[in-house]
Amino acid sequence: MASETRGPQGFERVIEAAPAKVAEFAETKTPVQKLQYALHQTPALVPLIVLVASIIGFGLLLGHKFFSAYALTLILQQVAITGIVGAAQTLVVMTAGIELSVGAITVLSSVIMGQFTFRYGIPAPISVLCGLGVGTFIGFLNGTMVARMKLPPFIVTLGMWQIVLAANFIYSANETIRAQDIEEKAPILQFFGETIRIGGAVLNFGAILMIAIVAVLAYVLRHTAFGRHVYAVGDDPDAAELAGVKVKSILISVYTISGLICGLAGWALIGRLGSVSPTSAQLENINSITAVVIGGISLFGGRGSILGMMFGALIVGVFTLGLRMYGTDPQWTFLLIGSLIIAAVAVDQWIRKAAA
Amino acid sequence: MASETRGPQGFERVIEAAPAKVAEFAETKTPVQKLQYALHQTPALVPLIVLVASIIGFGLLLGHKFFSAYALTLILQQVAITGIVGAAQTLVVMTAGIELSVGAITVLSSVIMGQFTFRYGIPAPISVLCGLGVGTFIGFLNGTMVARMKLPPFIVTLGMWQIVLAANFIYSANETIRAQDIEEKAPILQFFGETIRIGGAVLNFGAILMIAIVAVLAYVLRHTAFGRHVYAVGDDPDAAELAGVKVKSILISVYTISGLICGLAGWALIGRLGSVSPTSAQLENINSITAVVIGGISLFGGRGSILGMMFGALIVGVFTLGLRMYGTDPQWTFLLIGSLIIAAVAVDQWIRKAAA
Amino acid sequence: GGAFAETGACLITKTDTNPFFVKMKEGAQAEAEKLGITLKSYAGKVDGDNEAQVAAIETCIADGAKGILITPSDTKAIVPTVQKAREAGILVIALDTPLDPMDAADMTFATDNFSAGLLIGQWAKANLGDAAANAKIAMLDLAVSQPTVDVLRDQGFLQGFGIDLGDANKWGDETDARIVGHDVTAGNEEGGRKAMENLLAKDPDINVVYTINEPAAAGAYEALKAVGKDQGTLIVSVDGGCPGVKNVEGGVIGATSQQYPMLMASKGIEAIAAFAKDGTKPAATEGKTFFDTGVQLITDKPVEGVPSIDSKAGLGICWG
Amino acid sequence: MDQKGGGVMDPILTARGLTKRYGKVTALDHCDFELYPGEILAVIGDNGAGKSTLIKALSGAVIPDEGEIRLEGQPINFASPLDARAKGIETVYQTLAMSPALSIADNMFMGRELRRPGMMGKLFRMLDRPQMERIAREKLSELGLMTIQDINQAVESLSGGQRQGVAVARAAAFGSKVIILDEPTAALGVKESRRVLELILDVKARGIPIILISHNMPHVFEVADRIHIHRLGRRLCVIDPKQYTMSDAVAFMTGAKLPEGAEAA
Amino acid sequence: MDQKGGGVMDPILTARGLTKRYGKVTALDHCDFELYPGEILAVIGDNGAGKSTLIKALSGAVIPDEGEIRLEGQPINFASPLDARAKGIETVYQTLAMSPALSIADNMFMGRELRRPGMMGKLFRMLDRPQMERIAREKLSELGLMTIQDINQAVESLSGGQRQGVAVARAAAFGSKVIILDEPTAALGVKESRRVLELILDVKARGIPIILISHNMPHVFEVADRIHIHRLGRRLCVIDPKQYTMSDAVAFMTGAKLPEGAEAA
Ligand SMILES: Nc1ncnc2c1ncn2[C@@H]1O[C@H](COP(=O)(O)OP(=O)(O)OP(=O)(O)O)[C@@H](O)[C@H]1O
Ligand SMILES: Nc1ncnc2c1ncn2[C@@H]1O[C@H](COP(=O)(O)OP(=O)(O)OP(=O)(O)O)[C@@H](O)[C@H]1O
Ligand SMILES: O[C@@H]1[C@@H](O)[C@H](O)OC[C@H]1O
Ligand SMILES: [Mg+2]
Ligand SMILES: [Mg+2]
Repeated sequence: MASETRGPQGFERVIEAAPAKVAEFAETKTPVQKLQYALHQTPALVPLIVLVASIIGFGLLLGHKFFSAYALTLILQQVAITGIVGAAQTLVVMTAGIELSVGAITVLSSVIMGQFTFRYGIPAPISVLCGLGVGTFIGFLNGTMVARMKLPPFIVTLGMWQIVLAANFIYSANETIRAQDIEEKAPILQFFGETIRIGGAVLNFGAILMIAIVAVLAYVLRHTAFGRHVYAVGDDPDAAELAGVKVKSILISVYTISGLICGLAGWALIGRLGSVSPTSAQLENINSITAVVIGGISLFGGRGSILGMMFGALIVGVFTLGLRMYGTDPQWTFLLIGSLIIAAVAVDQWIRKAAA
Repeated sequence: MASETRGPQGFERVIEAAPAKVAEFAETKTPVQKLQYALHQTPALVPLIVLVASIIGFGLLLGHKFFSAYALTLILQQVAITGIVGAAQTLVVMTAGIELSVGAITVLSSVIMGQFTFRYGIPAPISVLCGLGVGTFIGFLNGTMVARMKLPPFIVTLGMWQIVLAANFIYSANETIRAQDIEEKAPILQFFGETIRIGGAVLNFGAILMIAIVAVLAYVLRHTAFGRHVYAVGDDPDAAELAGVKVKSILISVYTISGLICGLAGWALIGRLGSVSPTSAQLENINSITAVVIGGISLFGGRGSILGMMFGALIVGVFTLGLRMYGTDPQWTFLLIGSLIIAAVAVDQWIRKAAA
Repeated sequence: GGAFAETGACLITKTDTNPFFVKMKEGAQAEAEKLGITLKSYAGKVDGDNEAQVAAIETCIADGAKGILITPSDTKAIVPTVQKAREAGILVIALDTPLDPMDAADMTFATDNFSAGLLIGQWAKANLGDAAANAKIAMLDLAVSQPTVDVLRDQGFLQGFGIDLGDANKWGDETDARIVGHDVTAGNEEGGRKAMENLLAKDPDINVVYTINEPAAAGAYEALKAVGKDQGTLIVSVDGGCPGVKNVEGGVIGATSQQYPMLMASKGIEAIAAFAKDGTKPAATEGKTFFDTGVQLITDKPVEGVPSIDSKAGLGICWG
Repeated sequence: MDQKGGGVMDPILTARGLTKRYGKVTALDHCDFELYPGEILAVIGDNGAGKSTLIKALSGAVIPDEGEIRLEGQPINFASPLDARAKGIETVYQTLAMSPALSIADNMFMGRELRRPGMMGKLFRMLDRPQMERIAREKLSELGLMTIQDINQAVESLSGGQRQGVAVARAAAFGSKVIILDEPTAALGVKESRRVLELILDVKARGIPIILISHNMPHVFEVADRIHIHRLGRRLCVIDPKQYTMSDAVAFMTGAKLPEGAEAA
Repeated sequence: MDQKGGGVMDPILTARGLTKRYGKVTALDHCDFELYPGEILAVIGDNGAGKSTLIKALSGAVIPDEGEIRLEGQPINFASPLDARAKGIETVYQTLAMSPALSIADNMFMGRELRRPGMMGKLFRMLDRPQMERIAREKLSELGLMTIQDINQAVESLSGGQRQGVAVARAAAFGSKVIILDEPTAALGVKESRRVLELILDVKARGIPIILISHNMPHVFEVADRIHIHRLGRRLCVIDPKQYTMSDAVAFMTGAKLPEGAEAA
């Protein structure tokens, strides 16, 4: 059996002579191509461009009023809660999940901070910790159901949304705690409402908190193993599992951290409102998802950057304030924001395509 | 070069003698396994079981009041709109999309039917056609953006939701058209409010419309090429494209048909309310998604059956009516419905896993 | 349930997240317990959620209730369903918001939301005196869907302030230059703050703020405070809830129109009890087509020609 | 080197100057191509040489940036694989292109489902499932894949090799003008591979030309009439397997040796 | 047939009576298995015979319904592939198990990333990217995959063969006790396949035993010390490639011939 000799078959031997480099192609690098490459490598660049363009646009339309330090920092203040909740949302979306209960967790946490302090007389700092703890725990529950029971995130958090919101109303008896009472007895609850003024610019601690959370998560996602694992889980959980990622514990951590961030958002919410109001933050799930998507993060997971989310939130903020300053009727504003959402994503898609 | 003779290599020749059947395994079929197989083959069976169980449960709890022909047909009436909108939602979800504008399309269609008749004096049947046409057209717009511009369905329909809802408020000037006026001048608008009474049972045309739409779509999805293509697109659009499915035109058709169904839901809504109310149907997007998911349809597309959606809607209907009749406080009802959503999916998952 | 026929009643509110309705429910619950009536409560999920109210009425019919108390979300659209309930022999009473037509219900126990707005409008005008001619007004409304309370209060306020209403059935079509703009608040602190910020960015000289309710007013105040305009800006509101009255006391809100939801509710339950006993139906206030539970202006800065009580008195009776 | 495997006949499928770039990578670089009637043309080349991209361009799955494709002398512009299929070009992609959740029969007939005869089919567009299942079963048996236990089984529950078998059976059953196979035996066992080779020869006997991409030299040399050697995104040369050895072919495709003469394309 | 490829040594990895059912299908049917220190064990069998399921059970990716696995004599219960990896068992799955959107370097170091030295690494857990990229490049060059243009390229932009190369390089770089390769050359070109075979021999020379699943008989017979023939979900027999021909092996695995003697497992 001549054909059954062991060792390389005849035709396999000639490759020794082959050049080491095989399929390499000519590479040209025009400036346009460099830009395209940059857009590819830095997914947050596209929403940043849209953001800058819309600021310039409204600046031209509305003049110095809009282009003032005051108006621009006002936008930061207005998007702070959405931006913080959006950070929580981003983590979950990265894993190809979705978090519909973020708003509910946020408001329940703030209610707990307030009620614990005022109803039970617990020292405010401890109440804050309790509020953060409850947020974290709800996130943990979500994560457990998603990771261990393998229930779809949409449905887990849809159910949790209703549960937490109802619990919030039942527990708070829909009672608002007044800003004046808080100011007097537990000012620490309003900590994130403090502001720093630099000229006309008014930066509040809530906005700083948003920027800090985004910065930390951007670092974690990009530069730590945990971050890489989050991307891998979102990309293809089966592959990630086989490649040695602890998919379940990553998922649970992600939902848990996102619960904690929502708790922080609840705290910042008290700063923003002055008071503790159980009807707040109800639309933050939709707002945060909008920010995430305008920010270029794929709802299918594994792609995008958290900076994009922040720019996404700011884009909506710029448009809302810009349109209101322009004097657009609220109903029309609502309509235009709807169009903006679609347009922003269309532009994003278009730039990416042009860059592909 | 002995090893380079053409023709089968030596070792390849022996297979001629191999038996034709290769890797076949012993098959055992206990009754349990048969049930498991049935559950696998008929995804709607699981929600059906949950539905029957919950009817029996509330029947035992509430006695004849709940277990009456009247109450049971009342549930059908109450879920009719959600069921119809859910059918539209199902189609979209099958393609791995999501339709957040269904409720807005529904209410705008009904407003158009009413306003065209009463504001412009257009004959009611033509106004109905106009309403259906507008619904269909909005669906078509959604589909075009999803299929041609490749924008994510979540964001397209999120934007469209706001646009259509705002347009609805602006156009209707928030005016309700009264039932008495409609009854007098354009009774056809209330067509789906007609009822058939058989003993205590009250079946209205709206419920019959829901059943008819679900039946037709169940047939189409299961027994026509279009239906198979919808599944294929949801399963893996790239593979479907390569396998020769016109992915874009399937997507556009799906969103367009779902727009048409929402238009029908708008018509049925007038029947249900008697009047045309621009603030109705706002929660139908969440309701329909809830029905779809409790019905066992995967939000990742390509899996599930539309019958499941109908059972899902009925499950929510049974719980809502049952809890209300039991006298549960509204917030507790929301809380319990939230838990139900999670529980239903957990049971579904558990049965599927046991059956795997 | 008991062995003999017990009296069942339903309370259907627009939502059960608004403190106003929470109080209304408390009032109804307390009265029902007193009179031995079984009360079941229902609510829409959002203001304007008509279908939930339709489903609630259907449930009450199926449940064999004797009477229904309802604050209609859509005053016209709910009418045919109310009709069905009345045909089934159920007493239907509208609370807080009349049906359209008003006689679609057996009786209405309500405040007049338009006059609630009117009072604060008149007060604001009188308080400003001559400056009213150059006032800069921010209108913080409820929602883009413009439910009836939203329109009635807004237009009542403008009327009271002496501004031409245009179409009285909607807000936003007025042309008076004193109005800086309208924005929506969802009736809570969050919306109030953001709407206020938006309008301030448009015109920082705003000195009069109308708000749909007191939570929105509290939010607006925070926005004003943030830019150091909390002094010297008039905020007016509607509701008269205890936190709201405290805010009048604390100078956050200049004046608010107080309503009495608990009174509406307890009166409603009494009427159902009477109806169940011998079929008597409640009667309207003298000279009106409905039972007016009244509205009073609460302010610590009373003005000539507009009757008011002070915050102390208001706190004693907040929400009836 | 003998270019005209089909003698004096005109090529059925030709391409000139096909170019396709992906960002920084040029997957096809002014590539030429010819397929003659009735022949089996093998395409061989290193990993990443651009073979899959070439056949995707020919089958409408990728739209080339530059270049021209002709089918039977007519210039064509496929916008999608469906266009190519409508013209009788059937392709087994390297990724297989199956819908995992659908059954084997559904997948085989995807896009060309059979309808019931009579009213049910015409008016209600009802699928003829029994018929489709029968044919699917038949085609798989021909391939020796009878062992698939249930024709209604979802494709996702098949082993890698079984899936590949289904894809090949689908192409063989429907290709009328050209059949393109991108590594059809990569995941197949010894026996199953042989069956596919036999099937390829059967198809050829039916007069249908085949493009076969494969890394398996013995198989290529066994069935191919001509061998297109692909290197660095373009056709390096076309050789006649009867005149060249496997070693020559491998030497050309890896760059160990340069082909001489006019044939270098 | 010679069972003890490793002479008198004890097997490093053994399995007894492994069974795994998927619904109606029994993928593993009381399967036995042994791997000896330092050997290359090939596993061959028809498509769907259950080879991949077997190695998934050995590497923790699938939890068997029944049966026992021992590593160096100790019974083990892997709950996940991570457990197996922690014990030094490294696997290249047939599906490759890559995260498409992540870079080559990210994928190679998935689950065992390197951290910066000093504070940045300890406290801030910062990844040492330059180091990971350097090593990844090195490992790929060894495999002749230097042609990958950009080590930060996303894996999804690689050709099928390039991807497989990355997966093999990952396993070879990290396996310390056992390396399992499920059809590692299926999508590879002639040259790339040779490189993988050389790599396998290198690894063996380092004393690490290898399980190799392949449908390529010449390759199997070239490198294997023993051949485990899998049929109908279980081990049919184990043969010594020096004493049997490829034809024998193929005849056994396809059922054309029955192995005789005590070795039939
Ligand atoms: N969608 C894509 N995006 C980016 N690059 C791509 C894409 N498809 C292919 N490429 C690149 O184009 C080149 C050619 O790829 P192609 O798949 O055609 O190679 P091939 O010859 O089929 O290789 P193999 O034998 O491994 O299948 C490779 O360098 C690959 O990385
Ligand atoms: N996840 C699963 N669900 C259902 N059936 C499965 C699953 N995985 C494998 N099987 C079945 O188990 C049997 C063995 O599959 P396996 O992948 O182990 O075969 P294999 O020997 O590796 O085949 P190949 O050579 O084609 O890769 C096949 O019949 C397959 O259909
Ligand atoms: O009258 C009610 C009002 O007081 C509350 O604040 O909002 C809803 C209204 O119906
Ligand atoms: Mg290829
Ligand atoms: Mg396998």
